[in-house]
Amino acid sequence: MEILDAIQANLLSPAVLFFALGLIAALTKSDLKFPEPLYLGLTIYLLIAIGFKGGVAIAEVGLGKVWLPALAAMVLGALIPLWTYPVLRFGGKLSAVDAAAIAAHYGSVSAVTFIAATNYLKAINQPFESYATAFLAVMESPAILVGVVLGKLATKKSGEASGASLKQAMHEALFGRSIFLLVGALVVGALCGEAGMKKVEPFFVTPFQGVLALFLLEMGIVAGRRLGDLRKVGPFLLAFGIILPLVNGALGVWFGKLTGLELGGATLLGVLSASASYIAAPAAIRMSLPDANPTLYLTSSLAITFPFNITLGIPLYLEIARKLYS
Amino acid sequence: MEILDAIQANLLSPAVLFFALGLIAALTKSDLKFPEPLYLGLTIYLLIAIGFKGGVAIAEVGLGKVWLPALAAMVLGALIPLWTYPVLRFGGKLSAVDAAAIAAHYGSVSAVTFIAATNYLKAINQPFESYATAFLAVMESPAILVGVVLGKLATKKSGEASGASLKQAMHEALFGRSIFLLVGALVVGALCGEAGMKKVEPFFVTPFQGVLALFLLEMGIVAGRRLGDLRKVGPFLLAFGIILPLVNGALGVWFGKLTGLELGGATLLGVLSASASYIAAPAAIRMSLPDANPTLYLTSSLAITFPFNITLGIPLYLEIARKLYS
Amino acid sequence: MEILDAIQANLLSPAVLFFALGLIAALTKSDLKFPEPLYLGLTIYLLIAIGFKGGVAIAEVGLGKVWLPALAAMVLGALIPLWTYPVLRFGGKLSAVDAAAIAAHYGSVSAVTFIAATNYLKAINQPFESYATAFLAVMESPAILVGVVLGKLATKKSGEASGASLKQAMHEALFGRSIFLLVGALVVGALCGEAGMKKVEPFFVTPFQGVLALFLLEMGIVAGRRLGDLRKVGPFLLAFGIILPLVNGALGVWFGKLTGLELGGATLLGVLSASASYIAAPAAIRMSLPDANPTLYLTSSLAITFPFNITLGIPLYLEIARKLYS
Amino acid sequence: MTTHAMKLVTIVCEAYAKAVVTKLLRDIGAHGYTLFAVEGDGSRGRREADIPEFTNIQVEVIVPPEVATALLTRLEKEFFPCYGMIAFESDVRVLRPNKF
Amino acid sequence: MTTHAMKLVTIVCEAYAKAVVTKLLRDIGAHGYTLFAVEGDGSRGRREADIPEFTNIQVEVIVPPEVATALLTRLEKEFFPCYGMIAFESDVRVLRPNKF
Amino acid sequence: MTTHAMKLVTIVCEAYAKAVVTKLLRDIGAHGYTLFAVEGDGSRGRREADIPEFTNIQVEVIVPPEVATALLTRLEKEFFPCYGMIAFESDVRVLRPNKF
Ligand SMILES: Nc1ncnc2c1ncn2[C@@H]1O[C@H](COP(=O)(O)O)[C@@H](O)[C@H]1O
Ligand SMILES: Nc1ncnc2c1ncn2[C@@H]1O[C@H](COP(=O)(O)O)[C@@H](O)[C@H]1O
Ligand SMILES: Nc1ncnc2c1ncn2[C@@H]1O[C@H](COP(=O)(O)O)[C@@H](O)[C@H]1O
Ligand code: NA
Ligand code: NA
Ligand code: NA
Repeated sequence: MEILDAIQANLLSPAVLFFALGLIAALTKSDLKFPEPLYLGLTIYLLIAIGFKGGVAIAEVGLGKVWLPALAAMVLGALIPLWTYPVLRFGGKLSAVDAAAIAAHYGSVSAVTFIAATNYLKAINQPFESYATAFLAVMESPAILVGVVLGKLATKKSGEASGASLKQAMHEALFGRSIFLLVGALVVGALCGEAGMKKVEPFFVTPFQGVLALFLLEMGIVAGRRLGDLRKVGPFLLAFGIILPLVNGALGVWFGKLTGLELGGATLLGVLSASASYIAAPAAIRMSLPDANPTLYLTSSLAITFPFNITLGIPLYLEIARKLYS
Repeated sequence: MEILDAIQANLLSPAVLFFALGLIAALTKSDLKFPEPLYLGLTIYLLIAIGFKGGVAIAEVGLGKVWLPALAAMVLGALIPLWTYPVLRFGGKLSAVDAAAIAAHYGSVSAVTFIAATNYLKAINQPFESYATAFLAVMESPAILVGVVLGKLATKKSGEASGASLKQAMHEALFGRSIFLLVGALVVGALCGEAGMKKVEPFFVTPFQGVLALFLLEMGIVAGRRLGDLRKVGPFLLAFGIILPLVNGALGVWFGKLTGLELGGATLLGVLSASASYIAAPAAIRMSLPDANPTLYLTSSLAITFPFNITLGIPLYLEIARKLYS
Repeated sequence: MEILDAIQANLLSPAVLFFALGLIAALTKSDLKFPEPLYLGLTIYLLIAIGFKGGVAIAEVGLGKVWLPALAAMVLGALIPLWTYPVLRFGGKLSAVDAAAIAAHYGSVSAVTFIAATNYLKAINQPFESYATAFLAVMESPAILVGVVLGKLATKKSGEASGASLKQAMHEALFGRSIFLLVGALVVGALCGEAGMKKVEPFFVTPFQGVLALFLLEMGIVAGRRLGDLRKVGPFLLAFGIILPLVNGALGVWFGKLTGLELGGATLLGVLSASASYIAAPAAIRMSLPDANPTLYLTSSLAITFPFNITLGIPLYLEIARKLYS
Repeated sequence: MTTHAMKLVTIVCEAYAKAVVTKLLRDIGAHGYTLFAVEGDGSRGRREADIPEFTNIQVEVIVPPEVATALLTRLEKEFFPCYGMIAFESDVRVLRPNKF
Repeated sequence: MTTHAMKLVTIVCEAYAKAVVTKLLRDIGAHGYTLFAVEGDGSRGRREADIPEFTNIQVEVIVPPEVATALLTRLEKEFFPCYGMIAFESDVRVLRPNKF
Repeated sequence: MTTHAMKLVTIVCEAYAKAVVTKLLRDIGAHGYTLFAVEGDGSRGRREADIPEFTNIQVEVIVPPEVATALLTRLEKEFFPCYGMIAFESDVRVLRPNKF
């Protein structure tokens, strides 16, 4: 009962409804789309806002409380591809390079999903550790590197056609726009502390939820354009894109509890584990494993897992956490 | 006396002054212009904000109170071209296709004029029905369709050169960016209600007036660039662009009263009737009636009627409403 | 002691830290950059916000209090190139046209430095005359014109290759985007007064500090890209880019005191004198003195003086003012 | 590597014509096109790039010579009278002729 | 449909040169031009497209052959020494020769 | 004024390929390039220009004929199989041959 109420509350939030509106825009072939600089501007804003807030939180509690769960997050991110790969390779009969590519996406994370989850927790007055943004920051890259290594081992081609080297992928994964902004804002926030927060709060905190709603409209459009590819990816990936997040989400919650997080923080670690990257991972994978089929990894992460998490997943991971913590 | 004070108050509001600044920028050939994505971003923001607020208002009062005046708005929009056309055709000696095109513009509406009017009412503490946004949403398309039919009947050409079919024009009018955003945000707002509003208020409501002022600066630039074409359209269209809005404005107020609106809502219906479209209508007309001369319809709606309404029209329509309601 | 604390407080403010983050982004060759329309949008916002606020302040105190220090600012701007030129020409052994170009930049002003200074004063609760924005507005152009005249006299070439005429440079300096926005918003603010301010405050004032922090991130990137050119400009310009601002800053503070400004306003006049233009001046100089080497004037104003002022300069000029006023 | 002769047809037109022009390209058998917003000046005055509806777009399409001729013929007859636009063709060499 | 030979002159230059280049086009008799912002790399280093003043623009202009020659001559003499820019001409075929 | 024959190679490709393509240009000896974001339609479906990572870019590079041939050869062999892209060359005339 309760869980249905929670899901309904989430579905009727402005953020999720605007996401749905974006899906509809794409499906009805409305000419609505955000111009690239607006999309980029919103991304920059959201990443800095969430990073800065996380940094301020770290300054408050001290690194001592953060390092263990952050390490757990990194390890979890690096491990997820290791069981995801065989599931795809042998369960889904995908080629080695496609399995490695998809595994990288599901080990990595979606910042927007994380942000939507913090929003949801706030809306239902569920407290959470603000410094959880640190987990987001450290969890983006490891899986990408593991996935690239898996894919390179599997293909062993040489020459330009085999794509950029592992080193280049590492640079992309570590210095790409999103991770740079997130980590940078985190450090800035940690250096500023509360005094700095007070100055920028009316811009980075107060209007945040509204900006997120606006942004999810565009994400709905982008995800909606990929819905047509659902036929191409087949029923296996469709099921995979929903079941794997549930498994990983539960695992993430459990890791969170093990490493001493509260209910809210564990939920967020669950959300991160469950989420799949659709910006950083594709960019690195496209460069490093150009033979992998983008339709497969983009459709599953962007058109299946992302909408699932935004709508149903987030309340479910919280419910799992509640069960585990009760 | 009172009306002069009201006009002065409007002229000295930031929104109108920034509009004037934009006109000056265009006239002095300053290189100031907003980049396209900024213009688009502001449009998206304004339409969503006004739509969302309207939707929340509908959720509060219920559809029962909205449907009758909304129907009246639609009917009014569809009818306006029917008397505007002969005025232009026989009074102004315009060609049939030009008369039809201009008629479509004046039956349709300008969202920015509407938004400026709500802003004005708020500034002078004149209460109004927030759900009036619904009238804006339903009033954009009917006149465009009527105008296209009038124009098609008048020209009866065939082949690609005759422009897109009525069906395409209908699609453009019903699924174009602005109407999609407006109706979409209205529905989202109606589904969210007050609970949703509380979340996004600091972004969509609090800074709204400032954003509008910024946007009107760009609209001043755009309108100002067209001022040079005033010579081309001649004195008839110049008079038409001011007198017709006054007539339609009064009619709109009266329709509002008939259908049970309060003073504020009736004023807004007057503003809508008086306003002329310069985004949605040109896009549809350019496609469907490519033989119509854009200089005529763009100059009259954008360089005559729009500035007139923003500066003098809005306080005048309120004054008319006051007379009618006293 | 105190001055070190002040500098530290400034260095740990979000604005300066985000600037440093931008420098790091450029140095680590991260692919982070703001899309042009976002940069433009932020510029427009900041200039309008600061101009509008200044205008409202003028409306309050009346022009009577403003004209004398504003005149002093203009005169100071026009004079600075006259002693900067020989320093560069004979001290630095630069060519005449390069010396004239750089002199123009240092006589003109950097709006962002000014804005950062107002922010700093606000953060440490140091009151200042809000109408100081007027000094910013009048101080941008005079030095550019003087510099162009110096350069033209020095080169005396003819034909297109000698660049645009003084008249064109004047037009550029007087009607360029930034000055138009600043003066325009100042006038709008003066006409609106407090009543207008109340309407747009939540957009133009409340989130201002956060927007500035965001903007300085991009400015850090832009300045950082020029750091590589430091080698090219040599040790003389490096020293010049730090010492000249200190001299001009002290002079500006003193002029401020002479013309009756309070401590805060005199500090701001010092900041303006110390700052070097990197947008308006390069645009005008590139057109009028195309033979001048952009690497020299852009690197010194953007990669030396701007970062110096943002980090150390502003607290120093305040300290100078404190000494002078005690 | 062998290259094959094709025609590049470039169209610069008011943004309002986007839908009809891209439809024409599909109808006439082009397999793809490339498109971006541009500023312009011409007989119908300056067109600034600040309002998407009032701007210009540049459309580039690579087609076999006979398709280029058909495209230009239809543009001249059906589009030039109504829309602010220019169109021109030039010779290019591509690698995979059957892609175009 | 008959097409006519014209020259397309393409100029890629720093944005600072926009005003002087478009003025030159008018002076030399071009009836229009098309223009857009671009990123670039060249002998003067990378030019990112994030600050309008520090970016590159690409200007395209269709002119009769003799105007193209005059244009390139003036560009070479008066502009190349001062501005970061490249310019090149290519052959195109247009439909309405007197438009250009 | 004397102009010299060069090749303009134009590449339209998915934005993901930006880093590898510009690296290729440097490796093959191009002295510069020009680049901008474009929308496109082709065999791999529409590519809207709203997310930088999902968009297309158009890269233009002027090189001597032999470099153009080398470039197209490598593009065909190493890039066409992996990336959504088209590439074509055309003849242009430049002023300063040793610049390219
Ligand atoms: N000679 C030309 N060279 C390059 N572009 C042109 C030329 N003439 C016109 N254009 C472009 O075509 C658009 C429409 O031209 P028009 O219909 O003459 O206004 C203009 O806005 C320019 O972008
Ligand atoms: N070989 C080339 N091919 C294409 N564009 C170039 C080339 N060389 C230079 N450019 C463009 O011209 C601009 C100015 O060149 P430069 O003066 O060499 O820095 C560069 O930023 C590029 O956009
Ligand atoms: N015939 C064509 N003419 C112009 N551009 C094309 C053409 N075909 C493809 N393109 C461009 O090349 C990109 C990649 O093509 P594709 O791999 O076929 O999807 C498309 O998104 C278009 O921008
Ligand atoms: Na994950
Ligand atoms: Na109307
Ligand atoms: Na100065």
